[in-house]
Amino acid sequence: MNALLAAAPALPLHEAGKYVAGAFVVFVAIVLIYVAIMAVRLQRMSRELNELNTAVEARERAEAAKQAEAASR
Amino acid sequence: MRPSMALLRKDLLLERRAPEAIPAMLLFSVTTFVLFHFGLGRDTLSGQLAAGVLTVTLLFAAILGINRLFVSEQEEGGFDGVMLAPIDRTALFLAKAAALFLFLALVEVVTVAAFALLLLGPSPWPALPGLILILALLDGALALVGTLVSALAIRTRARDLIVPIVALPLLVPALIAAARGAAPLLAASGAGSIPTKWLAILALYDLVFGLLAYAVFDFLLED
Amino acid sequence: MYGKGLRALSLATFAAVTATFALVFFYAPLDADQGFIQKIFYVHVPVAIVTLCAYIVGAIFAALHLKTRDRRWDLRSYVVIHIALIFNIVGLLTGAIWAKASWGHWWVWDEPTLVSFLIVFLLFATYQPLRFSIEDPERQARYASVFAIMAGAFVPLNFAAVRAASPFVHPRVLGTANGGLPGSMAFVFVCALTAIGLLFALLVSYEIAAKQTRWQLRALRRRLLGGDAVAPLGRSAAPALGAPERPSGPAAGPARGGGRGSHPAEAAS
Amino acid sequence: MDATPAIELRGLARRYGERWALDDVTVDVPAGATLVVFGPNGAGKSTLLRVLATLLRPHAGEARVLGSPLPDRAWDVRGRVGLLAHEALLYRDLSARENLRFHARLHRVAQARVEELLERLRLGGRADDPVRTLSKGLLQRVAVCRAVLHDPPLLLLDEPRANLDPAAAALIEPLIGRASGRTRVVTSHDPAGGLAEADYALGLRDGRVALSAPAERIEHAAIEELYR
Repeated sequence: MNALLAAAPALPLHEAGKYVAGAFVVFVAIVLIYVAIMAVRLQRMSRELNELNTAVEARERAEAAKQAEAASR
Repeated sequence: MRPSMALLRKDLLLERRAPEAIPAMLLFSVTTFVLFHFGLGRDTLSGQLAAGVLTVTLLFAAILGINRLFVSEQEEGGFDGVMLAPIDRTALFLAKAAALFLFLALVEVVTVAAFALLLLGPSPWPALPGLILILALLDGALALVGTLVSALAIRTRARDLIVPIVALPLLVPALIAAARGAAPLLAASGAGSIPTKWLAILALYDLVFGLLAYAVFDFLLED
Repeated sequence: MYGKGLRALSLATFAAVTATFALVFFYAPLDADQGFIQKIFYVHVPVAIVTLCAYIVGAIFAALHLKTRDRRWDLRSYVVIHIALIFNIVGLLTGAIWAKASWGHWWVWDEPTLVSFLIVFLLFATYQPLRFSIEDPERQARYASVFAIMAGAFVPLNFAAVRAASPFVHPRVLGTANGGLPGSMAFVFVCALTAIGLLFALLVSYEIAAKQTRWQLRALRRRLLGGDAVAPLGRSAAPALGAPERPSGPAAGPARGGGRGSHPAEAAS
Repeated sequence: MDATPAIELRGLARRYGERWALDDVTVDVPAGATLVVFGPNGAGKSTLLRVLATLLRPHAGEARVLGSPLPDRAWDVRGRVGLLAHEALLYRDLSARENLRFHARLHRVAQARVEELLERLRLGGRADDPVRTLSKGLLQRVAVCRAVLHDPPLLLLDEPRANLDPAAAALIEPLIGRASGRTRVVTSHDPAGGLAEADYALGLRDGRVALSAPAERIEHAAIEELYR
């Protein structure tokens, strides 16, 4: 194995930097993609929550109106 | 043990009454040898190449058998008939694994002969005892893992897709050991001996996956 | 709430990852043989180690699921394997880059770790299709657990077989240079391993929290708007969490296990 | 009749995915009695039989069959129930005799019992043909043999007479009818015929109990109502 390494001597820094950067970019990029997917999911959930909120509010308003009507009689 | 024997006898009887798996595996293997002849552009093979062609062909042929293993149980009302009987569910595992092992062994008698006739360069006779040992261990791996994968796939929607994609990677270690172990046996310079490490890996594989599959098989049947 | 500890874990992960990056580039010494290239080692190897450990952890969770019949273990097993697959891809890509930088080829077959890493990936990549092809959520969970246990045992066995098949064993950086890893390198490596382990745990926690929130939302929707407002479960590879509420309510009979253990509200504790 | 009921169900429930196929089913069946289960297709009749046969685990509630709680002691129940399902549960490429011999081995029953049953159901002539060549009526007769092979104290019958002509129905009557003296759970779509053989009747709709009473207190109309 050392023989093989000797045959492929340490690359000069500017050459090596490309690969090292590549490896770290792959790592960071995948984490960021995951964050983006999370963001999309969060958006969907908050949209759904909004929908439920409106439904509850509508129901409460209807309830209040009904009570007001009953009280006025 | 007795229920396993009854189940095994039933499977053998079924294969005799309506032969499905064995003829298909046989035809598939011999056809694959012909394909390898043209694909590789070689008239005779020896050493690692011969061992690889033989074991990979057997592996693919085994996939056919694994696919069919539980079909007879599934066709008429699922496993219910067997499940209603007061027997251990693992008896079914043992019986199916034994049936698959026997099918594979039977197929290999013909397939190895065909291989020796069609493709193998060196004489097969000196290699035979070692080859039998390696193939028996490989069949053990194929039978144990194959039975579990077959039961896993039988009640999924895409049975015929699930079996190969799950079984093939799962069997890679067994194939590595069998192909590398058989290589010196088929060497052009005359049959060498099998490095013990390959036998050890095959035996370890059989043992570990045999015990594991035996332990988890129950969970595939309860509903 | 199940989000408890998530913030602390997030901060710890952020700190650890940042510190590790700083250490890798400004503190760790240049490797005697490989030079700057060796920096890849600080991301590739920890990712690989964490991935393999995660597969085994996934198998343990799957065994717990079968043992306790508690569907939350199936969820954990699923998420751990899911994130491990993503890490596996990172490991394969960084490994390929390292191979290219060191030996000039994107793939080398005489690197047993990398090869067995590929085989393990191929096996675990079938986990999702398997789940997807089973519609009944209970059976899906059980079958997936059986698969995960087999696959977990496969990881070390496969590694042994591939390693035995390699013509020579490639020395990990831990073994090169001056006959052992210099102390400063070992320190940075341990930091990197911790950071990536924390990152893995964080992603798993996020994913589980997200899944549970979605199911709670679904249950809430069912309660507020009735069963018709909830879209029927489509086919999915992801575990179905909450058992639906029974039309008759849970009062009927002393409920044994049914639906209880897997209720998302209880998954919080 | 025995004092302990052969079947005790308390709030039994079973779901498939998100759908509750059985929900809150409570019923007792004394030993030796016949329970007839009515209900439209998909009401949960077959699911109920499969739970009682230990083929499906209950998801909630309690179930005791022949004194053993399910699913914990399903083992004790297995081998003491006979299930006659929609499918014959026979291997198509084996003959009736081979199928029955196989099941006799699994149940540790003497092979003579197989011959006796083949004789009683007048299957002798076709006993060695593959069962895939048999007509539906003949197949059902073989399936009856399979269900009663081990002389189970509890019979679970899913529309047992669906494919039978009157002669064949009469032939199987001593084995699976009231005269057999076994506890029976029978599903039926036929209000008149079903009520005639029932001690108790259970009506299911969407997995829930819609009707549950001794047979003599039930009118046809109530059963026909189930199917509306």
